[in-house]
Amino acid sequence: PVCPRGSVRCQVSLPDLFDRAVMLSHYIHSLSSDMFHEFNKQYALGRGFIPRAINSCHTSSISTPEDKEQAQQIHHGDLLNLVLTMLRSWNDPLDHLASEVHSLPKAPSALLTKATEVKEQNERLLEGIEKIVDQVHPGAKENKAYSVWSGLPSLQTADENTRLFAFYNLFRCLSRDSHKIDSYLKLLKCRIVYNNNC
Amino acid sequence: FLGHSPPGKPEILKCRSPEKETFTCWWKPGTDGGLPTNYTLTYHKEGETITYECPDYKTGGPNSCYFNKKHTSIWKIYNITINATNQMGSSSSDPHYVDVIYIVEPDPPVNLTLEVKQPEDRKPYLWIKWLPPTLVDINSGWLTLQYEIRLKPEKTAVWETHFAGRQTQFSVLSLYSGQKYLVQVRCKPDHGFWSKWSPESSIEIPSDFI
Amino acid sequence: FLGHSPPGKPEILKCRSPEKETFTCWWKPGTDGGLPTNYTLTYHKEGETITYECPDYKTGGPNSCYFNKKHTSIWKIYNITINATNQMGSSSSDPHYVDVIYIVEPDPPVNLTLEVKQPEDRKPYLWIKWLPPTLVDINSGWLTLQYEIRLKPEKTAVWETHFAGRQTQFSVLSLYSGQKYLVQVRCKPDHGFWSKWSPESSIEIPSDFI
Repeated sequence: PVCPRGSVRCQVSLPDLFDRAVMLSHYIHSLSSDMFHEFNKQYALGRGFIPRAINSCHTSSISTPEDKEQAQQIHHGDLLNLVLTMLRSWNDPLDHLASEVHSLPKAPSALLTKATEVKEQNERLLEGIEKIVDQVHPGAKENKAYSVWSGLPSLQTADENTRLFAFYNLFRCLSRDSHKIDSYLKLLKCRIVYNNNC
Repeated sequence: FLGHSPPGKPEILKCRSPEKETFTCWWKPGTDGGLPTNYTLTYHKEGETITYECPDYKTGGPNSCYFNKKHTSIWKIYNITINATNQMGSSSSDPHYVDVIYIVEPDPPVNLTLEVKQPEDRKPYLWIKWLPPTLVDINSGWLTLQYEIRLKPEKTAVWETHFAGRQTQFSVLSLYSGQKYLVQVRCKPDHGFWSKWSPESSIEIPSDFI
Repeated sequence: FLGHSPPGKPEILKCRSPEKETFTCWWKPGTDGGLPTNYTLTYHKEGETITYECPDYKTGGPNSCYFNKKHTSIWKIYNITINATNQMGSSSSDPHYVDVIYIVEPDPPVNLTLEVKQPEDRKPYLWIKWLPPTLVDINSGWLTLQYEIRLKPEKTAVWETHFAGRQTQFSVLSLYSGQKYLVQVRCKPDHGFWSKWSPESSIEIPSDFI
């Protein structure tokens, strides 16, 4: 039973919270990666966007571990807060992406549904990580930090090449950041819940 | 108010989620004490003191409450109570605790396909294939499903059931030749409830199927 | 230098990471212009202006460059070029952009073990077990693997495939008795490409396996 009679603290356990968070972060990256490749195939081939897009995510200013060893050296509280900061930094752009995607010429319906799905699931994952931080660090000072996104004007510009590049870069950064979040959460789950013995 | 009394104690029958994103609870009213009785569903979410009321009494049909995406959290346990009130008084159900992840009852599998296979080098067999219900994204691990199939000759009453584990295909080796068979499949998440059986598919087993 | 010319344009064939911690790139030389031709791999890393040279031309075999952990950054685009030089001149490949997260292709699983189980209370089944490839770090969670198995009676052509999710074991329920079965397994990282199939294992299914 979910809450055996007389159980004092009736709450979702930390292992269950992490299982759900990891399944959600995995799902969000799968969706984001699909969107990036679908957009790339339909709108970006041959436009030479890759070199222009290098190092231009709105979250580039957030210092993140670049490999396994670096990620493992970070205290889990700081890594959780890093995930929170990244998730919050995507709330605003995902809001706009879900509405602006409609403006793409012959936007495939799969892209539209996935953009809305990612927006909703990102909000859901954010709620879950806040809950995890509550359990792992009860009473910790709430971290409200996030990276501001100011890409809306270029998503709406009349110049097609600028606009397509803005979409390309957003999808590419979303795919990358969602992969980071997924990787960090899977590390944290194995570290905190399974004592590095997943 | 001769012969009238406060309402009897209502009881929550079950809560189900088709896909971990929404859920519905149903209840059974108690005795109404001979008076018009009004029912409300109220709930707390884990770690919160606020008491909420059911957001939608309609969508799930009579004596039900439907929680849409906005009102559904997979991160918190819901403590749900049904309250019955009439002019003589009121009564409440026992609290019912819900963790959305553990009340998933998926839709049945789809695209059930049957094929009699008669390879030269082996005995013939009935090959059964299906797909997970459309709402469910299997590859991401968001929901892992197990399956069960059942089949029977059309005119008989007893179904023969096979547990297929995580397979989405199954071969049945021993069948009566010359008979028309009915086949159904259902699924269940690791933590959750069996779906309903899929619609029946049928196939004629050739008379040389030995 | 009659009949001699600068080298033709080399081409990067493939880059692959077996465990999201290191990676290797292979290239195909162009024409050598009839002269001894030397090949170097140079690269830039996202957010840096420095041009690096391949740290290890040996480990990955001929025409390859191996980037060990120290030289591998995840979530950074590598802009890679192959340069061919001989006495008559030089030529370079088109730039090849690599992000390690998109080139993960593990080695096949190992220790594939088969066992026929015939419990009293249940139908017999073939129990298949394996281990993740040695290089991959599953324990820390850096990589999560999913598996797929396939099996078939030795003499038949068509494989029967089953997705096993994250388990490292699988039970197959309906099999032909008295046949020798071949089994293989492969794996895929949570985000990446399927490995090759493992070497085949085989097992005789007893004649009383019904």
